[in-house]
Amino acid sequence: MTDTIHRTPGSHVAEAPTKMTMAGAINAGLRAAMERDDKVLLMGEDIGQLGGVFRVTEGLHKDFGESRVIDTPLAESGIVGTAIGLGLRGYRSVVEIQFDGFVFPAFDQITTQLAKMHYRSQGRLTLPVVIRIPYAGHIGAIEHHSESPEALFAHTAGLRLVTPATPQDAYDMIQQAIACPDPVIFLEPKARYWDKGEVETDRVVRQLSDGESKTATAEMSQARVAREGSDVTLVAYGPTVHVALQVAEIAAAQDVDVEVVDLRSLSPLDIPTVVASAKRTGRVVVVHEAPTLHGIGAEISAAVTEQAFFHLQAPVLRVGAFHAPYPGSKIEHEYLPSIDRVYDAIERVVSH
Amino acid sequence: MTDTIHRTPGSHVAEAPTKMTMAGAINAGLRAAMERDDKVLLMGEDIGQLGGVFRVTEGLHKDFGESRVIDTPLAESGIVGTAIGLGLRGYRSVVEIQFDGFVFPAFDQITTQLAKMHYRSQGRLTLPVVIRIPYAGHIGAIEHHSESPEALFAHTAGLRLVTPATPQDAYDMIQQAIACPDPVIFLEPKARYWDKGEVETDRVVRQLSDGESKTATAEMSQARVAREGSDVTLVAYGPTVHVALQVAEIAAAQDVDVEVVDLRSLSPLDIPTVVASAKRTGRVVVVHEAPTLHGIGAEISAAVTEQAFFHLQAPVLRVGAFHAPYPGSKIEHEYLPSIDRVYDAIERVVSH
Amino acid sequence: MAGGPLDTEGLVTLLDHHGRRQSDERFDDLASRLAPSDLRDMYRAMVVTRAFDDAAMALQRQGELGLWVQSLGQEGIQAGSGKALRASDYVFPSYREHVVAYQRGLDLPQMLRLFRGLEHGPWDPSEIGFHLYTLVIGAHTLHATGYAMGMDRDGRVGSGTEDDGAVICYLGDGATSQGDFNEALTFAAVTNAPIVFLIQNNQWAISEPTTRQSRIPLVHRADGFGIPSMRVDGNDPIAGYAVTSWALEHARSGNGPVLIEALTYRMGAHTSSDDPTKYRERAQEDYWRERDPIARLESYLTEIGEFPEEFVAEIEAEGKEMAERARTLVRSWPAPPATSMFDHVYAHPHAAVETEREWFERYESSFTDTEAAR
Amino acid sequence: MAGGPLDTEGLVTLLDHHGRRQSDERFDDLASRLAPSDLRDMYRAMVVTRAFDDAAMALQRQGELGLWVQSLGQEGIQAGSGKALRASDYVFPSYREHVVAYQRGLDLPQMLRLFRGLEHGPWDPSEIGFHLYTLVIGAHTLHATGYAMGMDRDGRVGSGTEDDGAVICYLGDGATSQGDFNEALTFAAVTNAPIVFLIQNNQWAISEPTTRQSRIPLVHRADGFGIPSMRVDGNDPIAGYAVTSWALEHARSGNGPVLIEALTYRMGAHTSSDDPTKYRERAQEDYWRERDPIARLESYLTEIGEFPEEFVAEIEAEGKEMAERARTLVRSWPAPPATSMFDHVYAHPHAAVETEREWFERYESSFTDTEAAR
Ligand SMILES: Cc1ncc(C[n+]2csc(CCOP(=O)(O)OP(=O)(O)O)c2C)c(N)n1
Ligand SMILES: Cc1ncc(C[n+]2csc(CCOP(=O)(O)OP(=O)(O)O)c2C)c(N)n1
Ligand SMILES: [Mg+2]
Ligand SMILES: [Mg+2]
Repeated sequence: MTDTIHRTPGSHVAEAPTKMTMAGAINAGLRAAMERDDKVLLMGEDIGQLGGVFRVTEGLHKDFGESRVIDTPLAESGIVGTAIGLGLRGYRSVVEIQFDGFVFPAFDQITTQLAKMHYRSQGRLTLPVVIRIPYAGHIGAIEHHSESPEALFAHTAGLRLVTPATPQDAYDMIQQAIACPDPVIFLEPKARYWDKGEVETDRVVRQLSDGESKTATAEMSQARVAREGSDVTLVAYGPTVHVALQVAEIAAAQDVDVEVVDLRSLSPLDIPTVVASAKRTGRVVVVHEAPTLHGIGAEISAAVTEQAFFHLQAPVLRVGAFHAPYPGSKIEHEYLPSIDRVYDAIERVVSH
Repeated sequence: MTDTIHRTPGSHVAEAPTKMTMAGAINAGLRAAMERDDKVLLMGEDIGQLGGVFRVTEGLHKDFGESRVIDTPLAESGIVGTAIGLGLRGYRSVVEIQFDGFVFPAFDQITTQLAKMHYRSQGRLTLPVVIRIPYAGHIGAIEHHSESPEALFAHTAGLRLVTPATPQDAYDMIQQAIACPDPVIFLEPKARYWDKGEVETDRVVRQLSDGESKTATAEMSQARVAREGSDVTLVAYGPTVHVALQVAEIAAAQDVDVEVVDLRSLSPLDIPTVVASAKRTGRVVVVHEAPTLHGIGAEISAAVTEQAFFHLQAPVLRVGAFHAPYPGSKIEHEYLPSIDRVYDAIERVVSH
Repeated sequence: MAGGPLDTEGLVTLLDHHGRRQSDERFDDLASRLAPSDLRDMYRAMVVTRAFDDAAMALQRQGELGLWVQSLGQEGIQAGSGKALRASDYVFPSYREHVVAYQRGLDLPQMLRLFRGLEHGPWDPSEIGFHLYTLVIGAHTLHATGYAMGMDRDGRVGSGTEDDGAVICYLGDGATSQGDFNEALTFAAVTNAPIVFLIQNNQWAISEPTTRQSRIPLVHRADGFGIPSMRVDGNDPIAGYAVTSWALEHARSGNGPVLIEALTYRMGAHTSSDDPTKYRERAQEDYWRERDPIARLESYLTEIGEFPEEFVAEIEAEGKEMAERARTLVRSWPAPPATSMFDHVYAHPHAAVETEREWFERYESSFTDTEAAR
Repeated sequence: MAGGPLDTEGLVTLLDHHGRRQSDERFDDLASRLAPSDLRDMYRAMVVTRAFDDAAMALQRQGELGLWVQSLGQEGIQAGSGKALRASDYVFPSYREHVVAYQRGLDLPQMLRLFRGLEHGPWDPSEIGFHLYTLVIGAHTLHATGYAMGMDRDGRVGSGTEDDGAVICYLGDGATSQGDFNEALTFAAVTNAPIVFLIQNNQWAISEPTTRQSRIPLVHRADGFGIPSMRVDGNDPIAGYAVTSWALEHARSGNGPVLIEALTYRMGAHTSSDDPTKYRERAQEDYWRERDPIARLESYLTEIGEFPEEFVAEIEAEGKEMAERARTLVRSWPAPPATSMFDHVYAHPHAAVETEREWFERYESSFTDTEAAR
């Protein structure tokens, strides 16, 4: 029935930081989680022998077998729905949605079922399901392959929503998400899959082997100041952290000192960190790839304004995609927030 | 093949305003639209002989026959998906989703297909599909029957989103929505279905018989100042307009003069009307039944703050439901924005 | 309609509608497992549940419940299939399977907490092997399938012992149109999951007759997925027991999914909000009232001399007690505290919920303070 | 796997894989409607499209296209079914039906505008009766069904004239698992819509073999919905023509939906991004390369003496010209202006779009102004 491979938990843990791509870090994180807990299953389309269309699950099928790395039928509602059922039976499914644009057939299962089960059962049932979604643009793809649907999940109570911007966070957060008893939407900025960075693997493995999942959840829910600065707070997450850091460099050359906050978690939002920064700088710009209108930036703007009104020198400005469907990839760089557009907002907020 | 009943357009038009319930006004609007254009079809579950679970389509099956008032299979994705196909063939389907909580199985068809078809075809194809959804709470219903999903649709480019608060608007706007070449999500505040009001039927019938659908769309997209006031702008829509007007009366007794703006349209938002009011009053409160977090109020707050920053005496405050699934109906009045909670926000914004 | 979804072709019937025992070679053996006490168990479940059902309906009419959904008329297949279940099996109901809930050990009046709007899930599913009701039509069929995949994975099938189990998933005729149900059939088929899908075709999905969902009997849906199936007279508890036993045995033995269509009739309204006179004929209702599953089993029990007066008195008393307790309990339940709305949104703390809860508590206490200050 | 989804049971074959004509009473008459010129038309469509397909693949490799999706290996069923269509029919393709696109009159190189990322819909569907490609698997099956319901409503079936039409909807084996497709079958069945669903079972959904989607041949899916069906050798253009003609005729006459499963093989990768060596055996590819539909029809045409040199030269030239034009055109297309992203979001003006467009135009011109000022 089961062909679980038992290894000593942590057998893959390296002592010193190693260089990994973000895709590699997620892969390593999945592996560590599967070794730690044989209730962890991977489910999705083409995640088995192929290793997923982005190769994020590469090698896991070989090492853990087809009963733990499951190539499912081509039906997203079915994947999430059966993951819920497996969750009720004590399994922890990590679902891969092949591309952002294909999560919508599963929207009902996620919104009306997955998000609410813990609540409606008075806490008797928990659904530790993780839904991994490669998201956002800049890979030159055709339609439906570059969506940023985060706001649609952030509005729904019962879901957690996180998105790493570095290999280190990817490695840590995928494990923390899997250990979390709540359903987590795990958004992976696909254009950054191949970025390399140092990854220290010890700490989170120790945390989770020690069963500190509550601490892990709290940690996963915190924003990170990716660059300190005193003139403007630039709030970003996932794919735009990279852009924000570049803009900060350009601004520095113009003597504008930009603090970059990487939200990491979109549900919950770490508002205290953003507000603290806003109170220091008095100026806030939010940047995301999703359309500006009703995007995460609207909530950040509203919350920061409520809590730091008299500290603000200028209104919170937002830079995002426009209120239009994703255009042909030949013009996606104009549709998405470019370095120029973010810098323009920095200039506007400073000169306000 | 067709059992269309041909009547003189406008045969149902009364000269003087008549009293109608909101449900009755929508019914009359549907009837007028069906008489005007025999491409208009109604589709949904139980809308035929039963007249819909809220009886909004009562009598239409009898008068227009089962080929124009179609009881569909129990499958929301199928209903919207086939309405799209009928739209491509030149029909104008008005879909009824039985309750707000059951729109999610159709979410993929709405978000990835209906919203994008005009764009992806370079404007060659239009999809004049109207999706009617009885929404929001206060009817003491069980789970999934009291949702307020508007923010999920407002974020999606390609959709229009409107919601009447009075029988007059219900009558006018349902017809304007049907005449509009774009897909329209038509949200009906179900707790207000039985509220009566005067309805003047002549004007919009004339407008649409004259083929002024562009004017009609523009008109449908405008907010309405439901009550003038000078101290605070209270922004509401659909089910909360009623609450807002009551709060305004209470505030008046305390010498606080509240202007109530009924948005009517959520996509597009009539930001100029809200900003103009905000500039006059300097204080804004937004109230909706959907959870506050990432709700429509966040966008209103962000946009108003951007455009009227130096006019604001206080941050824009938001009053909505909490970040929790809809609770048991015995406590829904605590979950939803009550008169007390809205009044509390008015007090806070005034004393800021 | 010949060949249509309500055609009676292939229906397994072991008790005809006069309560006379019919023979069916394929199922006689299974049916014979039912001792008289088992038959009375089924009868008791039907009668007590109906008494409860009547009481709940009355409570709704008195404004004590927001809504009530009757099982009226469908007790036959529910009692039969419920009787076929073991403790090791797991049930995914839709929202009408009150008889099965009773058989699984749910204290039925507790269920009214849901319909009174106090909470969404008034029982512990794992305690009684009976999942919460699901109101989004079809959604639970996938949960049931996933759960069955998990049972398989846990080695809970094919051992030949009492520990073997299977999932039974109830759904309506209308639900068969949902994409989710069809995806469930695909997942169940390719994973060979130990699950029995039981369609209660009560001929109506609110106001829509089954002909709006299908043009052939729903039992055939299984053929397209390579899933074995059977069609049973849904007002015959004995046939319901036998066919479900066969199906569960198939699933528990590791042979994979089975689909059952039970042809029955919704004798009442869809729910307390519905008015069937708008869309169906009195004559049809009368026809089916004559085929009441309770009456049918009663005739049979009488005929075989297993319907003693004490038994009748006993279950009548139980029904009365249940109804009475329902009335008393419902009126005794206080509304939950408003702050309970913040409980169990997440299992681990979540800043948005914590912040709003704190705000709300301060806000609430400001009233108390104000009142106290007066 | 005997009885599994790739079993060859019931396949209609009229040309065996050596190109020899087989007889099948049910379809011989229909096949005989194909004059030699029709056979050559099908051959031309396959060969020219393959030349285009090769050129597009090369362009993708050179970085000129973001992605390319080959029809390689599936030309047989595409050419056969496409040949069976009338002008009055309407096609809902998935995203691989390039041969049918060619037959409907699309100038294939235009299609590359989509794959180069210039736009999403480079042709006018109503002009050629060929809807846009749909990338969300299964979604278009409902659009096709709705469109067919509309044709029926317009009185476009059952008149017995050339004006009668039907919809044909193509989908893959993987797509059969989606809820949407199964809902489409329900809607088509209960509305008796004039539609032919044609499953191209190319044995793979990216890396997943058909056994991950079904345990029996996909043709049986129709049985569960009361829809007539047929299974055809997908590498046999003549059988593809005959079976599709039968199905379309059925639908056009007002007899309702039909489902066809064509068993074929995806000879190439899933798309230019895919690497099939990760998940399938070379031997399987070789086996199917021997069954290439183009070679098959070529043998037959040669055998019946209908494969003259001029014809070969002519289509070779057409293929070359098409490929050449594709290369030239692709490189000649400028990126669309950035402001085009605001066009056609809505048919009527929408304030959010107008405001953002104006902002963007001001923002863009601020750069020009800055540059001009230098
Ligand atoms: C997704 C969804 N759509 C619509 C509804 C509204 N609704 C509730 S019950 C029902 C009819 C169900 O019919 P059937 O499946 O035959 O079950 P029955 O009620 O007859 O037992 C409908 C349309 C719903 N609950 N969920
Ligand atoms: C809803 C959805 N999920 C996933 C995908 C990603 N995807 C694209 S093609 C494909 C496989 C399709 O297989 P099949 O239906 O057999 O068609 P084929 O490509 O073989 O012609 C997948 C999974 C998608 N496009 N849409
Ligand atoms: Mg029913
Ligand atoms: Mg395929």
